[in-house]
Amino acid sequence: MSNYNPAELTVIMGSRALQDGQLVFAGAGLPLLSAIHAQKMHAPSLSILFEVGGVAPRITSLPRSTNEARSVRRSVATPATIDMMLYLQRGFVDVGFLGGAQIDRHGNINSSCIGTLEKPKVRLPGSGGANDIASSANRVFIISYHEKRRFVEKVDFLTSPGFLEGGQAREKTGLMGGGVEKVITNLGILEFDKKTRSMTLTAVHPGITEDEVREKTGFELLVAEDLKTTTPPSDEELHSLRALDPEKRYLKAGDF
Amino acid sequence: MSNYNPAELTVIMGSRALQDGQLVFAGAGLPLLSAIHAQKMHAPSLSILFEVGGVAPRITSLPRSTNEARSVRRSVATPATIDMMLYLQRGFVDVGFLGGAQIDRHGNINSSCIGTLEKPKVRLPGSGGANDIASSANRVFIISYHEKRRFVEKVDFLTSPGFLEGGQAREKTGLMGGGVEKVITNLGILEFDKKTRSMTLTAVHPGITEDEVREKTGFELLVAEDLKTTTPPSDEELHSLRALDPEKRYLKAGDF
Amino acid sequence: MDYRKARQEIVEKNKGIRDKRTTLEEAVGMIKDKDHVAVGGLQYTRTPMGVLWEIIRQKKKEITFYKPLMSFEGDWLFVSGAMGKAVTSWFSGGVTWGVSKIMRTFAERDPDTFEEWSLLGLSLRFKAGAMGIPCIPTKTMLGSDLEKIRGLKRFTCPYSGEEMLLIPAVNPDVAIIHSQIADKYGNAQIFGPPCLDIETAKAASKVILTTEQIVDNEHIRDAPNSTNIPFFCVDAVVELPFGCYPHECYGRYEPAYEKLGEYGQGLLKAEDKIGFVREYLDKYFYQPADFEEYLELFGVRSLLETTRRGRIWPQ
Amino acid sequence: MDYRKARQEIVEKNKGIRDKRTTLEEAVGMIKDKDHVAVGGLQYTRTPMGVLWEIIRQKKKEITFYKPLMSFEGDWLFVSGAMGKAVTSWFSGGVTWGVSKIMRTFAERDPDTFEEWSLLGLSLRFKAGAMGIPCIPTKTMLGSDLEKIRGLKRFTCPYSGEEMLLIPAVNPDVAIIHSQIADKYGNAQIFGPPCLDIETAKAASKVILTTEQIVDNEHIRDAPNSTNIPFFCVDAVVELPFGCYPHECYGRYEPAYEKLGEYGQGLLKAEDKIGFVREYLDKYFYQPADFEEYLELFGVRSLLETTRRGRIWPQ
Repeated sequence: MSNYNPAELTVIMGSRALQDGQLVFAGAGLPLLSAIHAQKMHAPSLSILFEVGGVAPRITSLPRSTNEARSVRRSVATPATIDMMLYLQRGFVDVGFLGGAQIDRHGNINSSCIGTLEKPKVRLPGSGGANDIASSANRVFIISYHEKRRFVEKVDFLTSPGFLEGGQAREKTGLMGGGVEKVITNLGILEFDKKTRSMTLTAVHPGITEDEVREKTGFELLVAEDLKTTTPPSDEELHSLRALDPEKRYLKAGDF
Repeated sequence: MSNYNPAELTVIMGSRALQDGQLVFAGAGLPLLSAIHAQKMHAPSLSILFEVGGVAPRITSLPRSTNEARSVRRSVATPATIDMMLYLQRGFVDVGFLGGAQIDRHGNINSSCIGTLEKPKVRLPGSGGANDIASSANRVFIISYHEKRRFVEKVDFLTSPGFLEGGQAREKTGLMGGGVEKVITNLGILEFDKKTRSMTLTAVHPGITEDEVREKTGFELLVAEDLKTTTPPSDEELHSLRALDPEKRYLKAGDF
Repeated sequence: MDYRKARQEIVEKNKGIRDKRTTLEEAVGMIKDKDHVAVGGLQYTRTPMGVLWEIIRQKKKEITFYKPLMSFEGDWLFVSGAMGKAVTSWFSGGVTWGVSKIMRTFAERDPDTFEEWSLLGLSLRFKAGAMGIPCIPTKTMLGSDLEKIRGLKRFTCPYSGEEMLLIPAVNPDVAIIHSQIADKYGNAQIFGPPCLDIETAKAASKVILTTEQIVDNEHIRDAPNSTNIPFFCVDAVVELPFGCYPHECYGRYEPAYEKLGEYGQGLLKAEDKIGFVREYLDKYFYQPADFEEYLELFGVRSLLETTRRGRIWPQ
Repeated sequence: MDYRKARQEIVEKNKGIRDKRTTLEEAVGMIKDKDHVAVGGLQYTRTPMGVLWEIIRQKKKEITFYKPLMSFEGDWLFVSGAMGKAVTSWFSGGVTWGVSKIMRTFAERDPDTFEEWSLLGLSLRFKAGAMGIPCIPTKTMLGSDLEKIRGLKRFTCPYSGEEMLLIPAVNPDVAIIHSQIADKYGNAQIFGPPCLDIETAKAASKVILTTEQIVDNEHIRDAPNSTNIPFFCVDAVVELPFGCYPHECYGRYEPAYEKLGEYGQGLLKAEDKIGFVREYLDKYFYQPADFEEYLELFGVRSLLETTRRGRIWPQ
């Protein structure tokens, strides 16, 4: 029995994926916790950006949404939303975190609807800035709870581009952002095959088997030849993380 | 012998052409004096804009250029230069004042060079914002000293568009600003024939003859059938004007 | 609105620096049924709630509302009949209260009632409108289904050979905006992120401005760098303290989370969702005699508490 | 610079929030011969004169300089050999001193040394560069000879059918900017008109920032709305009081008109114009040991007098 829950594990894996000096778009919840955790652990000059208009805010109390005044307190600048989003297009945003209702084998994301848009089974909230991050961030990390209904063969609606149909499709369409670099889940880390751009399991978390991941993935899972096992969260990492969310608003056990 | 000089006369004619409630781009010198004079006489809610980034400044001391800090003192806003210029494109600027080294019969202006640009006889300072004002202001008033070498058949270089080749040429090229409405000189007022868009003398100043204007115009001058004579500056107008430039930096006798 | 018509409306506008103070009722009278109305702020931030409240009370119909991210106010606009279409990048009850069931009811019945753009895509529509150009190139939305459903045109830059999308400008009939301070002429100073308010103010034919506080024009001239929206964009100025309530106004008050929660939780639990919203509208929108009576429903304790949490500057 | 290369330079940039204070000498060392350099301010306003001064001292060659309106500093850049080309909308000695004879000498000999755009046209080049797009549509310059000599492409908007010009983006190698205050990370606050400085800072691969005063980061965070240029755009920060001299810095000091007049009148009278400028360069640029010795040449009386006329805020 591990001394951490899936949410804590995933946040710490997200934190480790970040590097010092980066500019990061991180939405409320697990992505924001990853970014703040990285700042405390190993990336003191990493800065967080919020779509609404916050640059390098001091986050003293976790916001419910990153679009509130509370989230931009003590920023060094409070630009207009469009200027924040244009930093993406210009190449300033090193990392964008995304999640979605459906993610397919090429890292495409659906946050618009289940079913077709003409006859939706469920209309979802929509892109927000997700499409823009997926289009133009220098790299995207998807953070997601790993379940079969979420990891699908093909998204019902392509809200945010991963590698589109795979191969060189993304580059050919003219997109300049780097696309999805990592998918970080509670089961492992998935990356994309250089040639086919298909999602490939490159690491499992301690105690997780390849089969377990396969079972919870809705498409034929590729597995790296040198499949690794991630290093479990250290006590220091866990201690530092739990201090950020003492009320366990986001770091609850169970799914996330 | 009149009790005013050509500069004073021209400024007052410029002032009279302005209406209350307008937004006016007015460069240093005679145009700016016209705009401030109009505010004092009959247009209290008229506002002045400066390219550098000044909205409705309080002009207490005449600036040497409208691009200086002194000219934007006590503005209600100090936008970026591009935002000032985009107000033109969006249709916010009711009047722009222009002058130039050469003005042709269709109101096109040259402020770039005498001779050809490849082999210039005289390289001039260039457009600044003049092309943008001519392209997009809702109407343009040209203020100029009237002399043959300035009012030419065809400009050597078309820096700022009037009615281009005349007729519907301006509209056809896609321009949306209104073009030149009036040319205000020390000799009279010239407007443009609705059909041919050729410069037409519509009024002479008191004591000026049609022939005198013709003689100082370098192209075949059209004259309105109902040629008017302007009302001479009133004492009140002159008194108000002279208070604006007590050192006579711009309101000197002679040319301007 | 047609590009040339949008410009012509600005050309013909009276741009005089004159007193534009009026009542909320008269200001909202400028909005017509079926107008296109851009709403300032973003999600819970600086929503011009007072104007939305009055729009609903005046029983406006079938307005197309534009908002970067839409929250509970979208529910109220839909159910009241004021909103015929929401043009937005995101429409939900809020992060804490999940997907809006009201949005789902409307959009699943008639998908055209929720026109989705990416946030940058929608922002660029206003930017182009504000710049006086009919379209603008971008890389965003390339290759996505959003590109397809919006019917966007591709474009190859003749200088670089780059493949781009063209985003069409939008010029709404009216923009509604709430600022912390403004003078009686409409010179508005926004603190905290200005969201898309500057772009929408310049893109729209008319602007209705509500403000926490009308200040003297000399105060504006003391700090002209802080003026985001100049007077000549603005057509009506209404002083309306707590004008974003129960949403927030940066530096003044935070959202009334408990009150939003009452609505959000109530909606989640209600069997008849539409009926629940109708009752909410009746209590909060139709019954109060004026905006201050509306604020009374939240109560002094809520106003003070949200102010305590939200205030930044000594006031 | 090529569109993709310009983006890639930003992608690869270290965007850490870190101390970037350095000397004027080291900062200017980032600029290479033949670079494209965008100069902040406009005409006499907020010219980053200290950086231009050091560029001339370091004997940089054949740089393409971009400036919205160019004044006497253009003379100095031409005659020193630092400037191979001026890209601007207007190049003169100043309203009071007439057309620059130095510009005439260079541009009449080789017209390519003065590349003329309209002010909005040039502004849009930077705006497009800042937005990360390769070109942008406009109505300005349509039908003029400027359209022709710049070889601009026409474009029909596919949504509106409007005839437009396309302005190509520009992404300079370096932007040089002077602000009233900044912190050591490069968060810059400009007061008075920001001119095109925000656009150029975002469009350029690198930014050298000089500032009247380096302030604590907490002071920036107290008023984040006033930050025009965020730290991640900036690569070097140099505290340089009177860094625009003899030009002006809004709210701090006016231009040293008398000193500009000495140069302007001197040039008008001189028979050997180039020789006159060479002497001026020798005295003001090459001889001084450092920037403070340069300021000594203007003298305390001039610094105090221009401050007295230019200051706005209690300091």
